[in-house]
Amino acid sequence: MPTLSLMPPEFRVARDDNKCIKCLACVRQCGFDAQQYDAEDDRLYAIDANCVNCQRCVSICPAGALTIYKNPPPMRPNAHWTEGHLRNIVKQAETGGVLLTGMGNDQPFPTYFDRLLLNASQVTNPSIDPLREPMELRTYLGSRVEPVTLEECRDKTRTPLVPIETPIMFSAMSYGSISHEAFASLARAAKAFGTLFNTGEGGLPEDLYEYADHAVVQVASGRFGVHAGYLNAGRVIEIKIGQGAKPGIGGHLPGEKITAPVAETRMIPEGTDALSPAPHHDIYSIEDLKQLIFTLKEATRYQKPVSVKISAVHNVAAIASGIARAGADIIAIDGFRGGTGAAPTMIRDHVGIPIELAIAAVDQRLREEGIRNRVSLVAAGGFRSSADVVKAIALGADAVYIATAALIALGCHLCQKCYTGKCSWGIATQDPYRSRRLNPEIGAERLYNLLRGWSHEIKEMLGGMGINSIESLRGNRLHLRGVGLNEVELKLLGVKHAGEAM
Amino acid sequence: MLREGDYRVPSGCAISGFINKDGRRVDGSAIIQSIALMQERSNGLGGGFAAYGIYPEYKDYYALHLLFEDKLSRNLVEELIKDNFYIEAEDRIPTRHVRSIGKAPLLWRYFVTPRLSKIEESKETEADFMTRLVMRINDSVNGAYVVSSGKNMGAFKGVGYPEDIGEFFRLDEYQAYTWIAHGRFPTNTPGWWGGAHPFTLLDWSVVHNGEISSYGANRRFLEMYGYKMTLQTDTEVVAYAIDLLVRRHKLPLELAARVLAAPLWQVIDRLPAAERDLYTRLRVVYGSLLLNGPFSIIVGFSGGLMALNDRIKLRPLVAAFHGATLYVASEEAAIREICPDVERVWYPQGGEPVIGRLEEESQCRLSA
Amino acid sequence: MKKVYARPAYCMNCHLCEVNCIVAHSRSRDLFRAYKRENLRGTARVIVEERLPLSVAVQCRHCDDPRCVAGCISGAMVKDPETGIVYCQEDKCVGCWTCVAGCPYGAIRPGEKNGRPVPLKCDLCREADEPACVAGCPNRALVFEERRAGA
Amino acid sequence: MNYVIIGNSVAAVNAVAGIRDYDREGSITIVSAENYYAYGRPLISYWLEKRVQDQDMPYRPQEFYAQNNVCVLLGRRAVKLDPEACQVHLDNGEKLPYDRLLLATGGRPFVPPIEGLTPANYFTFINYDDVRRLQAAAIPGREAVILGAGPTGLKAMESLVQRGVKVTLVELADRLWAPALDPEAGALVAGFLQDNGVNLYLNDTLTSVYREADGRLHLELKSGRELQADILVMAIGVRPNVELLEGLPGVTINRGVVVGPDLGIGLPGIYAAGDVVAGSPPLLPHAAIQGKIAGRNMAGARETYLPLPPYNALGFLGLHIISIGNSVANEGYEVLTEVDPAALVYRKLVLKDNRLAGVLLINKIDHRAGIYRQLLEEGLEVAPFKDALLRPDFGLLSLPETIWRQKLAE
Repeated sequence: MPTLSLMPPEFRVARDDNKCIKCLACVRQCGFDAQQYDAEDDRLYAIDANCVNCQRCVSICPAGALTIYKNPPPMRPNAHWTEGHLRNIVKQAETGGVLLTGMGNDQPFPTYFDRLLLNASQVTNPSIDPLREPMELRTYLGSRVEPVTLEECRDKTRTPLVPIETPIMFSAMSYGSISHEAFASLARAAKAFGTLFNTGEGGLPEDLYEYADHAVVQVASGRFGVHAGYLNAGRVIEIKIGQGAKPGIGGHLPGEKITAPVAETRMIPEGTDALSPAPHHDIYSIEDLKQLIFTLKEATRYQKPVSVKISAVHNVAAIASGIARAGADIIAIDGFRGGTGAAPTMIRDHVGIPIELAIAAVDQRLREEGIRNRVSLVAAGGFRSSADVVKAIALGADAVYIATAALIALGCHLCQKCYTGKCSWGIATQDPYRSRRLNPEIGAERLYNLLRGWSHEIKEMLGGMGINSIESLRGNRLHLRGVGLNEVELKLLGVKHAGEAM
Repeated sequence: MLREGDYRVPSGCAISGFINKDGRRVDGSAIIQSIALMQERSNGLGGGFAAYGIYPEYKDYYALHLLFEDKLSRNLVEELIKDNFYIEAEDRIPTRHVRSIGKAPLLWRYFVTPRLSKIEESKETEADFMTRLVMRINDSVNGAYVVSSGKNMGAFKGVGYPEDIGEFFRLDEYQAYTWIAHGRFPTNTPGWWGGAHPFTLLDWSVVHNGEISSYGANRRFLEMYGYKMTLQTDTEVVAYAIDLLVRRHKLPLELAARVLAAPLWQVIDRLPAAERDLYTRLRVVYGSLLLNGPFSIIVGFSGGLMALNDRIKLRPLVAAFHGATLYVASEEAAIREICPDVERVWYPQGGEPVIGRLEEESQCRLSA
Repeated sequence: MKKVYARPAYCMNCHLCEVNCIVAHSRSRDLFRAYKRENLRGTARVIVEERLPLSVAVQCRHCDDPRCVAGCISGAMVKDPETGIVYCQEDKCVGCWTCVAGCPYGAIRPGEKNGRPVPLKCDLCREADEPACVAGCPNRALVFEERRAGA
Repeated sequence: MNYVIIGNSVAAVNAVAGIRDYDREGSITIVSAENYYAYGRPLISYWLEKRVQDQDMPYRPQEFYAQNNVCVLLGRRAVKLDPEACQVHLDNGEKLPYDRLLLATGGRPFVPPIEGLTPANYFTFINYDDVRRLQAAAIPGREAVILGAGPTGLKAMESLVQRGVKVTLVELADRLWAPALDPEAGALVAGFLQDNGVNLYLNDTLTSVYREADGRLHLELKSGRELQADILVMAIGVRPNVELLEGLPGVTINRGVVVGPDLGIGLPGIYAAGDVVAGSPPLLPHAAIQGKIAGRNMAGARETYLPLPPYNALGFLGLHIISIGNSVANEGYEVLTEVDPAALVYRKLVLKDNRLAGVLLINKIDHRAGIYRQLLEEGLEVAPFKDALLRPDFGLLSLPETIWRQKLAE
């Protein structure tokens, strides 16, 4: 390390001494040692360079005495040489390492959700008031084999479809990357609301098997925590091929996070790095995927729908078609805004495609091939609101996965330092001093509230469109209009421009 | 100006229909009288009828009712027909001059039977072959439109108030055991003769009052099965959905109705296990065919009639009995207008299909 | 009786229970006045003990046979027969601190208010529906509830 | 059931509460030699220095007696106990029948025979009347000699000093409060007193006293030292009031009355509590606890009093001391200390077989004192956390997890 860093602190912690009561809550709560107390002088002070602007101290301060400011850019950024680039270069000049980051792509690429608008009823058909009329969000996930015959209804060997009471599930976040408390919050909320959470690739802790009925149990390239009991306990099995934040990249959970319980759950030695290879080393082709799908189905006597999760990449439609034909019941597509606990910054910010376009393309392709009913389509990657959910479903998704939004509900302040394991909010950490800040009771309530709020909003939007069931929205792109989109974008999304009639 | 088929047309409407289950055939004056009563629900931009049992002499032939906007389209279509069918008979559909009806397109009918060689060549069932041909005409021949294509039935429709359309098509001269009628109030101009109701496919005919907000979802689902929505009307979607469910996927009409107007989950959840499983499966597999939004429809088919409301009954529908006759209409007055002494009148619940079928004996008699 | 129970699994060592306690037992009931004018810093009646990563708020258990009451030389410390709350009638206290030596939980500290001795101990915020420490605990590490003996 | 309680102090009042825990109906009669409702005896020094007023003296509010349906006979002395007839004879000749009787007669100051000593030239320091008398004499500028530097003498010293009286303490032992303070602690406290202008004569005692012509007292000590004083306070100890029991068959007197585990004295229906009990330290918490248990047992409970080690909190002139158990011990024990003479801090833990045997805390007393006392009483082995005992962050959490979890759940 050079003695002189060219990179001044990004943030500045300002304390209003008129307000500060010196209760030291900030000192005790800062996960990054930015807040300090000098007992001899009875003085509080901040080490700005350590501050990551996670806002924990600001939130906890009973006196409201703290504010965190962003320092002016250290150099002289311009439209081309942005502050981010400058800081990254300096950091790498000092460390020589690969830039790491957490959470989702934060670069100013277009967000198509923000260029899509929804429809509503006026005069010719009534809008429906969800407070007075039933409004149905229940969604079934799995392969919908048609036609329906009276005989097959009695066939018990058929893989059951999985109902969720709202088309929103919690996306994969592994135990190890997030704390047991955060993981348990997701599990509890999923069960309470009647939806699913996703174990991610780190297995399911023994004490949470009571929630397995609401779990999507993931099988990833590291195969951590995968055993027959795990597969059979879950409601859905998901083969993780890719992740939107880091398509084509494996995972690396450092040994510090492999505490004893994490190690036990993952079935690896305590303190060893958990490495997920970039590919599954038994899947080098679509035929191999098919084999794994049917291996998992055999292992669970065809009682569990199998999902395959891929990141949205350029050829996503064809890949999805192949996956559908390989026997998957569900295809989950993770867009380039999808989050992560740790990813190389360059990969996160520059690989993959927007989920809106991916969903539109996949849905269209599967319909053209007449196999859309064979799979459920789950969209993931940066869903910020119920409106995003509604738009994704109108574009063709059956349901969506949310993770970043869920973490924000749990307290995440998007400081993007998940990979340090120091999360001040008790989420992305295995340090018990930090993780116990997240009481799963409260966490589950907050997640439940989020689902409740979003679901209610979805009902309002559906009612406004004059429909009272989510399946009437699925792929119903007539309820979408683009604004400020060019011909190609409109065509890819399969929507008309705002102002065009039905 | 764009017309039906170029963009989506929502519309409000009046519907009426009846079936004599004993097979007794009556002329069109009663149905005209009934639909005329509800003139307020129409705006003169479309009216139409479907009648079953009207061509006993050609009952084994597909009766193609066609409209052409010009000679050229007629030639193109006739060429297509001749390529694929034997034509047993053809004529201009008889009309009479009605002052309020403006310039009518060319209206022709052909009684045809498909060439076996062509069906074999296509490796399709006869019905699929017929369907595809109808779609092809509607889709690819500019200016031509197949108004109806079933056996021993026909649709008569055009721009105008329904009573004027009935007069124009001389419906008093046809004898049918089922009549259904439609008066249209499109919320987009202009009316186009092909765009009027009923909408038909093979034996199916559908009249419809309402607006189906799930149209986009329904349509994209049906497109997976090769249906082409040439008109972009809800009615078209209903007809194709029923065709898919009943003719192609062999569901009983009663269950097809439970797809179009699916019971709420809260109702399904309370059903006995076997039924629950069946209904769940219907909704899960055919969820995209749920007709969501306000509607009441009358579906005519060979030997029967079904009336159906959306599941939360956002549009009017009333049914009544008198003797062997089942009446359904948007308004009770439209029934009492032609049958003042109905024996029983009821308002079917949302999603509860009202189905009338020819009694077995008359079924035999009519098809003999 | 309803008591405050600590749930160490959720105690995040913020010590806000102490802050809320101090404010609730201040004259002004105002955070800034309590600390800056009444100088009540350090007078909380609940003490967060730290054995990091573990921490837990310790406060009076309101014993059935309270030692502090038995040992009180002035009769200031009493157990309310109705509510079961053990509290000190502060104007009777002479500051002998026998109560401090008596408390098996270490939940009483010698303190001072306006020049008079005050044993700093939890009174369950007698006047309020819910003790301030519980109401203000950001992580529900403190709960105010009735637990059956042995439960 | 008919309950009679002889005595009206802390043990008696707690016995009332104990009885009422089990019996809401029975009649309770208290025979009080003093003319006051119960007051905390240790308050007398505070009263004398005017930190406590008359209205704050009562140990329980007046309503206590009415609410508990207690009949109090003030200024009545029990003169004879007739266990055969189950009667108590009062000084007015009345005979009080009882079903259950509690002896809570307490103790009285021990005054040894000293040449020239008459009730007219000395004060005692044990009850309200004592300080009421003393109040008139304790005038600023006067001089007082207190014989005995135990808790009573020290509290008397404090109140007199606060009233502006110049005080000299005379103590027979080699240090102050010898049962609680070891020599080092004694020296520390002695220094503190001397800094506060108190004279202290150790290893010495009074041999004779006489009043001089000017009305002042002339005192001669064993060492030959002669002192002039206006006030003489005798504070060298307390003797249990066991007169009622003397000579009764079946009762064992060993200074106090010997009791069984249920606090019964061996005669049917008769119990004892407080300073009158043999072997019990004359300390208020002990009297209160015994009173409560005796009361409950009188009403039919079967509670056992396990003798409690002594513990005492004593403050004078701003110096606070807590002593628990055998706080003096050194030889043959493991001793942990924290000493800061400049700050007058002396903290000492006495261990025997890895269990706490004594605790002495001077001038740095905090909530941990109670935890130490509990550890000592429970005899919990402290080996696993011995190092933490005197650390500033010692607390409940320093104990084994199962124990603190259980305590927090209580």
